[in-house]
Amino acid sequence: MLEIALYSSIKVIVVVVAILTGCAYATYMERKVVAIMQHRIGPSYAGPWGLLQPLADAIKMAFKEDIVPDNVERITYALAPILAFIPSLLSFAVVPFSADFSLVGREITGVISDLNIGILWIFAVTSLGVYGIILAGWSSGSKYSLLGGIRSSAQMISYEISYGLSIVGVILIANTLSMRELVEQQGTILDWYVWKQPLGFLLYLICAIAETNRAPFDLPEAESELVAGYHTEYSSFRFGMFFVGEYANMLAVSAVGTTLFFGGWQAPWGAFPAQLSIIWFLIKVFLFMFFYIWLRATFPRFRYDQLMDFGWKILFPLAVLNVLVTGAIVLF
Amino acid sequence: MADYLYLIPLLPLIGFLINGLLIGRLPKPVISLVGCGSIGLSLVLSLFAFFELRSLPEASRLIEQVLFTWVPAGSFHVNIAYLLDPLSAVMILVVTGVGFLIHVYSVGYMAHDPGYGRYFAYLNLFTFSMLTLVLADNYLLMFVGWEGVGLCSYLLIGFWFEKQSASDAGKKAFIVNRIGDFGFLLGMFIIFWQVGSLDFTVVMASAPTAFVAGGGLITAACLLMFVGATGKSAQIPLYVWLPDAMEGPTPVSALIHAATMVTAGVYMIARSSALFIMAPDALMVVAIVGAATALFAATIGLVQNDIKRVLAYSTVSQLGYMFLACGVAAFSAGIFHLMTHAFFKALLFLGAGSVIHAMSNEQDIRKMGGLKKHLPITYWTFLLACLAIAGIPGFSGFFSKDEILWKALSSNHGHLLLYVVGLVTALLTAFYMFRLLYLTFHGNERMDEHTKHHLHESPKMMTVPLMVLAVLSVIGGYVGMPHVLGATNYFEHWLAPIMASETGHGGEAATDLHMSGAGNTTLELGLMFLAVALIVCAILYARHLYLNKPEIATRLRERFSGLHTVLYNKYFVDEIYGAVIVRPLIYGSVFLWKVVDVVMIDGLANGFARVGQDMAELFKYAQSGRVRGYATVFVAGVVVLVGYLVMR
Amino acid sequence: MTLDTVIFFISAVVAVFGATMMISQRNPVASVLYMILSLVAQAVIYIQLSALFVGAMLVIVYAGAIMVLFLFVIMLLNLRGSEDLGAHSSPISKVTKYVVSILLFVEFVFVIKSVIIGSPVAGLLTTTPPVDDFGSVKSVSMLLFTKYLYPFELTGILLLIAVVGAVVIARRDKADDVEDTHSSTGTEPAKTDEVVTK
Amino acid sequence: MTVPISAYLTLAAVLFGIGTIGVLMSRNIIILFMCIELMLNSANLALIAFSRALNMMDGHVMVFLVLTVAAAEAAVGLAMIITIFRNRETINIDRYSMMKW
Repeated sequence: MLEIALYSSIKVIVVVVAILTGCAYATYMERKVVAIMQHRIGPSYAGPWGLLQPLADAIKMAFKEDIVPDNVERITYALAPILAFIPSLLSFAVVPFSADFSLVGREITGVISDLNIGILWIFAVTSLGVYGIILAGWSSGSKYSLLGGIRSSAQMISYEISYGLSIVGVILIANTLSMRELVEQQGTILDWYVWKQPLGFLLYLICAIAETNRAPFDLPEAESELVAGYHTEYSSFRFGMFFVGEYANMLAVSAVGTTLFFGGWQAPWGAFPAQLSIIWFLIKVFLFMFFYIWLRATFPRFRYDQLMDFGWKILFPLAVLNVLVTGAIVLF
Repeated sequence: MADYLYLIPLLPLIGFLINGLLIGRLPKPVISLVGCGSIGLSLVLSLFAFFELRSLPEASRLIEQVLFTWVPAGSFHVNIAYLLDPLSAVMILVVTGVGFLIHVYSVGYMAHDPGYGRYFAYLNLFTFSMLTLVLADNYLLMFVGWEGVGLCSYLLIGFWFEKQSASDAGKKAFIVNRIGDFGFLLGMFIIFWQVGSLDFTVVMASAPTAFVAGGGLITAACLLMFVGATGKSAQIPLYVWLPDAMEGPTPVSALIHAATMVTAGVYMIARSSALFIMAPDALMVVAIVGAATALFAATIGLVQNDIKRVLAYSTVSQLGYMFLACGVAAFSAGIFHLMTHAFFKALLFLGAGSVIHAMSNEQDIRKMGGLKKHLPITYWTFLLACLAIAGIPGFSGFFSKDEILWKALSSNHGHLLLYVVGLVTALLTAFYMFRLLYLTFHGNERMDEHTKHHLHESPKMMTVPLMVLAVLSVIGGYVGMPHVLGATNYFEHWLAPIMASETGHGGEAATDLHMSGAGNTTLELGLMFLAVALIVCAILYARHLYLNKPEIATRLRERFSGLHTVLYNKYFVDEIYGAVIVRPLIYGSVFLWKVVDVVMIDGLANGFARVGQDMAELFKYAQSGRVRGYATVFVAGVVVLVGYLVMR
Repeated sequence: MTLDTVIFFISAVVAVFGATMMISQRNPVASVLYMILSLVAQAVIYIQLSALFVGAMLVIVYAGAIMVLFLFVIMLLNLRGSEDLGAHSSPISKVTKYVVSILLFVEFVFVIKSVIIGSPVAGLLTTTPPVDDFGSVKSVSMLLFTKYLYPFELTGILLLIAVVGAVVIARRDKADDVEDTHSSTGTEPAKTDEVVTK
Repeated sequence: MTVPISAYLTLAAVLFGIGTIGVLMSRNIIILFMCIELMLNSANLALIAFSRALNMMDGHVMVFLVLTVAAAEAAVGLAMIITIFRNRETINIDRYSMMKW
């Protein structure tokens, strides 16, 4: 009992540290990739090729003065960044990173907790993620923030439905809610569910971007309209938590997308040493992240009514259609 | 066999539905076609039915067609069923035949009336009701038709409802008829109570066993039904509506108040002859009332100046004749007179209508005169009708009237007094009819220049029916020539199977005389000649008074001014009714209204409402509109409920 | 104290704490947050009772959707708990309300004490292990689509009606809009005056 | 399992009581609404507990249906609140007394 708790704790710590590092370097990656796409150089002073830039940012944020405006709801204001950050970490609890492998004589499972309702867990947790943004926007006592918060809540409610429906197709085919089983079912590149659920994948991708408030769906923080949206009034470490939370969210949806549609840690051809299978997971997540950044560098932002129309009038019917067709195929 | 029977009443109903539902949307030719066509088809079918019935052996001349069960309530079982027997065959022929002619006449007469479609709709509905009445095979269905004609007469009398007098007359007709209907209903109840059925065949067959002949019950039933008949057929004391009913369009008067509807009472009594024959007292009442009405109305008719009013009282008088016939158990004579009267009275009314039409709606005969040369067709047909109604030999009225007079004297129920009254009435009839004729068509032209200028013979549409009716008026009587003249009384023979006679056996009515032998024949012939001679004298006297020496008439009027006033004002009957019945009724109603209704009933109702209002005022504070207050009460309720379940 | 007891105790306390705080807050946003806290605690209890699927649904539907909707409305109406709701209730009605509520609670406890404890049900929870597949998506769904198909379809219809109803209720009529703009343009000067005088 | 069912039921009763008090005492219609949701949830908790005790899944289905109804109720209720707020500029339920006489 104690042993299990111990190993689980170690695993959790390792995963959390890895995610935090990943987030940090995701920011670096974003800056670099966008810079290159825009024919700039990007961060290059701190360390070789600017590799220490994230560390420098972290130090800067940690030591800046924490400004709390007068008319904020203090408790909520303080709570919001944490609420924005934690759910994304929690969703990693059921994401399988690698195949089960043995290390120094111990069997190690490649997932923190293999819930048999893993996907539901992810949804439950990510649905809570919206509170961070909403509360931040609300408690700041600033109209820009409030607008960002309202936008965020409406956007979340609108896209959450399509988001949920988009993966129902996969679940119908896979006949399981366990993330681990899902990965195991996608042995080779031919088994990846992206081929069986192309529409589902497309919907998932779009909704995931919307759920994480990334461009072109970044209306809650639209700089040109709302200054910085829900985190206008945040600074210093609290702002940092939003910042990290956003990237953690990106990583989470990328990891989930990888697991659902691209076979997770499975190598494209199948057979691969279990200890190294995590590499494939990382590669796939990296590609997802790259795609995210690429989109940001490419697309302009939606207008708000376009966003709502798109979500309700295109994505939602398509998602329902996808579920219906898939269900019919599975049934007959 | 004759399964088209139901079509005879149905066709006018269809016509009514078409004209009635599409009021104001059909062009006039279509309305005329539908209105006349439906009756015309009915007439054709009636003729078919008549001949089919005639082809049957005498004993089985009865066609019954049950359409469906109308009232199946326990032992009370009423069908919608039509019955064709010799009596109803005669009636449908009269109704559809005369009705058709009047419809055609109306096309011309009403041509410029704005209510053309409504008029024909009512007319068709009326014909439907009348046909239902005469074809019904039970009292209840007959009553439906009975009420139907009452309704239609109300609608048609008040056709020009924008005229106060017309709508008043309509109401009067309706209300007076109601009184009679009430009697009819009660009579019907007694019959059902005793016999257990309302079917004519059943009632007639079982009447001798169900009732004690001459007993109080049958007398009561017959008298009550006779009350109904007096209402519908305008006998004393319920005749008052008929003269007023002349407010309707003239063809309506002809159709309803001369030819068909008013005969319903006679028909009903003839139909119930088996019952009446068992109630001699009731028969006597019928005869007396009939004779009295005949004389009474004739006297009023002597002095009236309105052309239609004269005819109206003449109708009342002639109806009295028919009842007289029924009252002396000469039912077929009554029906015979009904038929001939339908012909010549319709002709008279239509002729009057033609005159009124020509005179630009002038009805006062004092302002007419000399119309003979302007309206030749109308004049000649009118003259034929007058001869017929006066009872000049060779014309239809002679045969029927003579038969009634003879029966009044010779029948078991007859009496010398009845005969004398009948004879006097006949004289009076001849007198006032020719007074009317002379004043209208002969002598000086007393109308104003404007009217004179517009005088014109009526269009073909109107004169053709007149001529047809004139022919019928002349020859209609030959179907019922008396034996004494050496002919066969086809009519009596035809009706004999269903007319009850004294002995209770059909077919012997013709020889049902308590006097027999050659002396009897001599007497009959003698009386006939006496009547004719007197009638001719009356006519000549009328000619003398109103054509040759009008001043004598004026002098007579002045000498007997008191009598004249009484007669001219119709014996003040309307006023007496007003004082004796209507006024107390109004006072009583006002009492009920002001005291019982307003103070007591309304007070009670308002009191309840007041109590409710006060209570509401008290409890409205519970309806605070505060959701939390409601919720508290709700939760308290839950507490009590759970508490009850726990403590139980 | 077993682990179960500890988990239950903590969750129960958190749930009751959240609920209590929820009703005692003036600021509706804080209320919503405490409500979510209470809900999450309840979800933990669900999962402790092997109701995994329903527990997840509780979080997704309530915390993820309904409460977001509440927050959305609060933000849309911009309610900061600053509106003076006043103290209109009389002390009597206040006391009545407390008494009624507490009576209800007492009755419930009484029912639990007198009916549940001592009945065969009381021991079942602690003695019988959950059957296989208890609370899984599959087993719940099997019931949902077989035995409870008609209620399920009915709730579907209910949802549809609710959606339509909500749209109809909350929609502003176009005619109203026109009227609004008219009236607002009409009254705007007065409003600014008011502001100025304030 | 060592926790008896009565504990779960008591917890449900407590939550229900709190919800009742909230409904009766709260003047803020939004909080009032949430209290109703809380009461629904306490019933759900009891259902789940009985389900587990009796090893029958029917309670779970009931909870599922209750969730649906709650969602519908919230949607319509909030729409009404928005509409009323537009007209009355208040969320004080005591001022929503236009249904009275």
